[in-house]
Amino acid sequence: MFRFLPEQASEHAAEMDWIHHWVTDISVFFTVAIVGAMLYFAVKYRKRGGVDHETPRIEGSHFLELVWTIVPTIICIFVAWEGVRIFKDIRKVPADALTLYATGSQWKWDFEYDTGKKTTNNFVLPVNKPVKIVITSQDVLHSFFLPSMRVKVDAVKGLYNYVTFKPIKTGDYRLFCTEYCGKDHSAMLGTLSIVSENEYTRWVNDKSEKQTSPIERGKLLYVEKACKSCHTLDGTRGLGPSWLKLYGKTGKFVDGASYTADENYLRESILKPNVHLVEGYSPAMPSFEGQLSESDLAGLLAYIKSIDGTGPKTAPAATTAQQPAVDLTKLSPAERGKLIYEKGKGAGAPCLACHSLDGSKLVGPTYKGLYGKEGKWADGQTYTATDDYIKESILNPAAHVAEGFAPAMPPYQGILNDDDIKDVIEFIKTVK
Amino acid sequence: MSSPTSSAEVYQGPPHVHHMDPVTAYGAAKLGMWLFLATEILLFAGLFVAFAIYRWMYLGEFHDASLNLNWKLGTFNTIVLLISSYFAAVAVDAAQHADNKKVSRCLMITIACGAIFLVVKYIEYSAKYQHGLFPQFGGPNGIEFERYKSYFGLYYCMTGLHGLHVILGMGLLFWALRKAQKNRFSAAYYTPVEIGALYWHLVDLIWIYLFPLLYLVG
Amino acid sequence: MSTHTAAHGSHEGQDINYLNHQKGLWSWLTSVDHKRIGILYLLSITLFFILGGIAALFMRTELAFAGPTLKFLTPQMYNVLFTLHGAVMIFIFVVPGIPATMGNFLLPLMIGAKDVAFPRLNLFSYYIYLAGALLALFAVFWGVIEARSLEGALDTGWTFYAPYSIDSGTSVTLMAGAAFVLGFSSILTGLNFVVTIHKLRAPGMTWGRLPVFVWATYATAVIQTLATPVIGITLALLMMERIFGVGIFNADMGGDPVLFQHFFWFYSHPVVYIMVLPAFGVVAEIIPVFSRKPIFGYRAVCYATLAIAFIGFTVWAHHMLVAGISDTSAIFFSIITFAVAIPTAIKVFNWVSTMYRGSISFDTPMLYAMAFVFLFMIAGTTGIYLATLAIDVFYHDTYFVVAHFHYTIQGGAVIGLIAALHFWFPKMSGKMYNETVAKFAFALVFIGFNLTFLPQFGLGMMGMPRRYYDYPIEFETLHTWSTVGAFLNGFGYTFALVNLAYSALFGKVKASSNPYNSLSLEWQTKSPPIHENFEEIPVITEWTYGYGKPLPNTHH
Amino acid sequence: MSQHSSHTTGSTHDHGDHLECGHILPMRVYRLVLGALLVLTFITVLFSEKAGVFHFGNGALVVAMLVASAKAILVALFFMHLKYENPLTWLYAAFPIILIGFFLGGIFIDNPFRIDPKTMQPMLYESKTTNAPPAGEAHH
Repeated sequence: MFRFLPEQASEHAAEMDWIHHWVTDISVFFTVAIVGAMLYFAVKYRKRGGVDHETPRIEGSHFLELVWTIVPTIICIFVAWEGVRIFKDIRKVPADALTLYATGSQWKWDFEYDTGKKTTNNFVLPVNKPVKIVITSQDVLHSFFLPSMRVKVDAVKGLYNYVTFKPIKTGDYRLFCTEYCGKDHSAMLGTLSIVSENEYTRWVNDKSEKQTSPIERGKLLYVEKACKSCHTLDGTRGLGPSWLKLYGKTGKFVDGASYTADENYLRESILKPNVHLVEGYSPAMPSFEGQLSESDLAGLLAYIKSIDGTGPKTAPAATTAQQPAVDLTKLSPAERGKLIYEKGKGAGAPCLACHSLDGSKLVGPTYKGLYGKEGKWADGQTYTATDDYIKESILNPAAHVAEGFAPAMPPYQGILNDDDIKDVIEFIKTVK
Repeated sequence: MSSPTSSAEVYQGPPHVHHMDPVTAYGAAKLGMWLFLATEILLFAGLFVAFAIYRWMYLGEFHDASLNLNWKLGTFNTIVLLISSYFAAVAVDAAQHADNKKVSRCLMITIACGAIFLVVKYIEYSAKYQHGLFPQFGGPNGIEFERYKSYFGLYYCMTGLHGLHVILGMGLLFWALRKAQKNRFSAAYYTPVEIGALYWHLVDLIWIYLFPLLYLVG
Repeated sequence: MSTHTAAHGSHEGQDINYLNHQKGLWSWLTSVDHKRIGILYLLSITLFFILGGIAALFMRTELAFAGPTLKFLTPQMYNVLFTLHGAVMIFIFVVPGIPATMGNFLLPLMIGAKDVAFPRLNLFSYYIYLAGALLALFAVFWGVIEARSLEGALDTGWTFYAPYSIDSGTSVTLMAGAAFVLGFSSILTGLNFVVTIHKLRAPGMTWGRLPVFVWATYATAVIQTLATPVIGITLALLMMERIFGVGIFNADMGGDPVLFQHFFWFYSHPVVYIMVLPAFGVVAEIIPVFSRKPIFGYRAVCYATLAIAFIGFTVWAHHMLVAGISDTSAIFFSIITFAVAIPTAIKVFNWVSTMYRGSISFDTPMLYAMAFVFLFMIAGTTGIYLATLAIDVFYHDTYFVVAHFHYTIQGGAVIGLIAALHFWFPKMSGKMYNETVAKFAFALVFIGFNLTFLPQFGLGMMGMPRRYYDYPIEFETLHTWSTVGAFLNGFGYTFALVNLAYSALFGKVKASSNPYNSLSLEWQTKSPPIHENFEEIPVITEWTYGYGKPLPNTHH
Repeated sequence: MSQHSSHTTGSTHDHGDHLECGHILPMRVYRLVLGALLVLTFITVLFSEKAGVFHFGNGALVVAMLVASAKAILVALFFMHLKYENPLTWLYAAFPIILIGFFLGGIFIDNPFRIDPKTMQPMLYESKTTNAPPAGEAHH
């Protein structure tokens, strides 16, 4: 009864769930038995006709009391024992375990691999290989929780804790922070992607971001973080101000105050975009707080400075450079959709800029459970997210805007062809 | 069904003026005081436990840190407190013999000892202050302070809290002293002296442990 | 004979009782009468119960749907809300809860004393409590004023975990001070009760004859006296940490943040028993009266109470099983924790078997008592999950804990308090409440409560972490249900309280001195009792639970 | 139950503590105790690491605590008359000590048994460990 636990994606999950389900069944049994007895007595011995009937002065029964002292004791000992036994298994670190370091800080998880590969919030592990994650914190308490892996431990400043497990299924799994850590505690989410051995090796050895100069790095981020979907480089007005000659430019905020686009201003508008809004723009930009490291920021600033009209005016070729060298035809439609979602296509920004997979609300609606979902448009009409609906909102998003969202999405008319859109829809269907 | 009979019989004894007779009142007051002492001990328990575990963790730092303390002053203060405690006990004895004069004499000495203790403590604190071994109001603290881990944090919390209790104890004894000067105490009634003395002995007890921990073994 | 006593009470001096023997607000604020002090506590905690409840409803509304639900409510404000909900409900409402209200009112009546051992100290501890509560409110206002927004009030969670509580810019120092003061009041009350029970029992009121509620209050009082100082020093150190940076919990100075949790839970686990043991006592008083049967296994129940209180001191770190403590201690504390389950189980079995072959009437107090048994079964069994090391690794800090905790504290302490209020209402006010409204309110509370927290077990199983302002979409349905339940629950409490308040003030139906034909001592005096409780100190010759037709082979 | 009637409280005979009254000791006792306390203080200083003449290294702690406890017991038994108190007072005098025992025990099975996951060896609480930068950077 009550089997709600998330899928068992680690080796020890099954064992752990076994004791969990055992306790569930025994608990249900006793609750039903005792409450049942209570209700039975209540009905059978109820006072009839407002007159008390004679009751025996039973003061107790040593036998019964012995029974219900001993039986729970035996059950408790068994459960405690099993709990400890399984806990010990969970904590045992295999010799061949792959080690990585996770550092919590308000409000993000930084990961570092033996290869020196660094990532934030989203990290990747090979399937069927035991792993040990050494966890600490830079500031307050955090807690590292991978529900599907059945592991959790607090991240404590000045102290190193660890979790160890062996993933047995590929796929994307949630990472939560479960120890309250301040304002954005509930936004301190991440994703663990379990992938095949070679995919992992390719990923973990790809240190592209380490060798690049700040400007190149900024260039990459401009695409990866999808700045390009809102900020043009040629001065044309996107959803946000163009970056052309942006640095050092002066202007007005909506509140009338004037600003100069110096480093601090840019830094703030990347991390806390909606604190000061530039006149004539809607507060559509998501905060990048926690998603960009210091060097990332430096790179972006350097890149923005470099857009002084002398450099390349179109989006850098980085986009295509990012495309993985795989034969698209070999991939399933959903996989191709995933690629478009992640990398974008041609001049089109990747969808991930505005649409999350984990249900969190970005600029646009999340893809999680989107397909077939019913909702309201800003104009009050209701819709169902069918193929046609999704296709329309990709090609001509302005037509109908879902309630609670800004009309921020650029049209993909002429960027994605029908096949691409089918792929994307296939991909969306897989995100449940 | 049976009928309630608990209050059936009626108490025949003397009518009650207070809600307790003197004997019960005395016992109650003393039990209450012992319970209160128990809470005081547990209040300090936290500090002792913290000291224990951090001393285990940072033996070196704690040892070096304790070298900054003047063990001579510490010993002097210990002796002062022991003597004060002695006179507190004698005061109770005097009260039991209804000798109010002697009670007030003893209590005065006890309070005086308490005052001496505080003065010495002040001297020690100011010496630490000279060496920058004090926490910064609103932090961050000086290197000197932080070098010894939480030793000086604990030192100030423990001795500070103890000092606070010395002051409270002096107040309590002063209250008893006033009563003694008004010849309130007799073999039948001397609760305030006894209560005050009990509290003062606790202050002494705690110092008995603080002294070696902080000054001698570190 | 009881009828005689009752009649006796109801005729002469009907109009002179503790409520009206002195008139005017001042006579109330300065009264050292344990009954009046109990009422003062009752009014104060009710006020804060309402405040905490409102905070909870705002939280539930925000959580009703994924994404920001209330436009004005920022994540930081949400953090403040759940912190205030916790701090107010725990420190200002539940901990004084039953002991300070029902305990104060009933203890001397039940043991046949004129008052508690130290009446003036009793009044003093009420004013300390009031000071602490006001200081807490001031802390909130101060934070709000400083930050020009609700975001500035306390945001650490009621647990004050370091290092966040050291860094937080909100009014932590003041709030810690408030909790410290409140703790002091708790200590003095507990101390007072322990001495009262030892020294002031009426002639013949042996330990073997005491009502279970007195045993429970005794155990509670011991915990209040001996556990509270530890939270005192913990909060004091936290304040020192914030003011002077003494570095005891500060990792930068080699302090160990986990040690703070040890300190905190060394008090805050026993405190759970401060909340729930008196409720056990209440249930053990109500079930026998409405079943016309003695409490089953009196001794077992009493000793189980003491056992729980004692073991409660030794299990604190099961709140920290994944907090980074050594595996050794995690294993140790997990195993010890199961020791609490056994006496608790004994109690439940005894309550239920008390009803066997009884003559059961379903007055509102009995309904609450039976609800208590059901809710506490769930609370207890889910406690087993959390005590089991391997399972706790998954459940720690998820909604499962939130639900378990609320089944224990709301389903236990609060339902117990409401049951007690209804049960002893005639004694306290001398009136009867409106039974129909009371039953309706009960239904709302019961349904609402379960609808609120059963879904949260589901959320916990799905891995929903606690203290989240927003959550991924898959958790939405259960959250919505939970919110609906919360509002039902709120309405239920409103009905119950309004009903009692109205009946107390404007009720027409006078209560006889012993409307339920109870045997325990407080019912043998007038309703409401006179200032001195009893005309003469009673002499006890019988066990409190001598209900039913004696069997040939009964002891006592 | 009539024999109870002469008492205002039932407590005194219910759990066998004799009738409450003060305990008068001869002055000599107090003087002796004070003497003993001063001697013990002298001893503990003698055995201490920095002031003392005998050195045991870590044994000093043990000696110091033993002596302190001896002093504490003297104060409690005679100055505080615990020796002549009823079992109840003994209980509430002992309870906090027991609790401190639990408290210390609970914490000393934690920190000393923690292991450093980087080495899987017992955790070393050196300044460098505790002030070390988070694993991420510390690691290379």
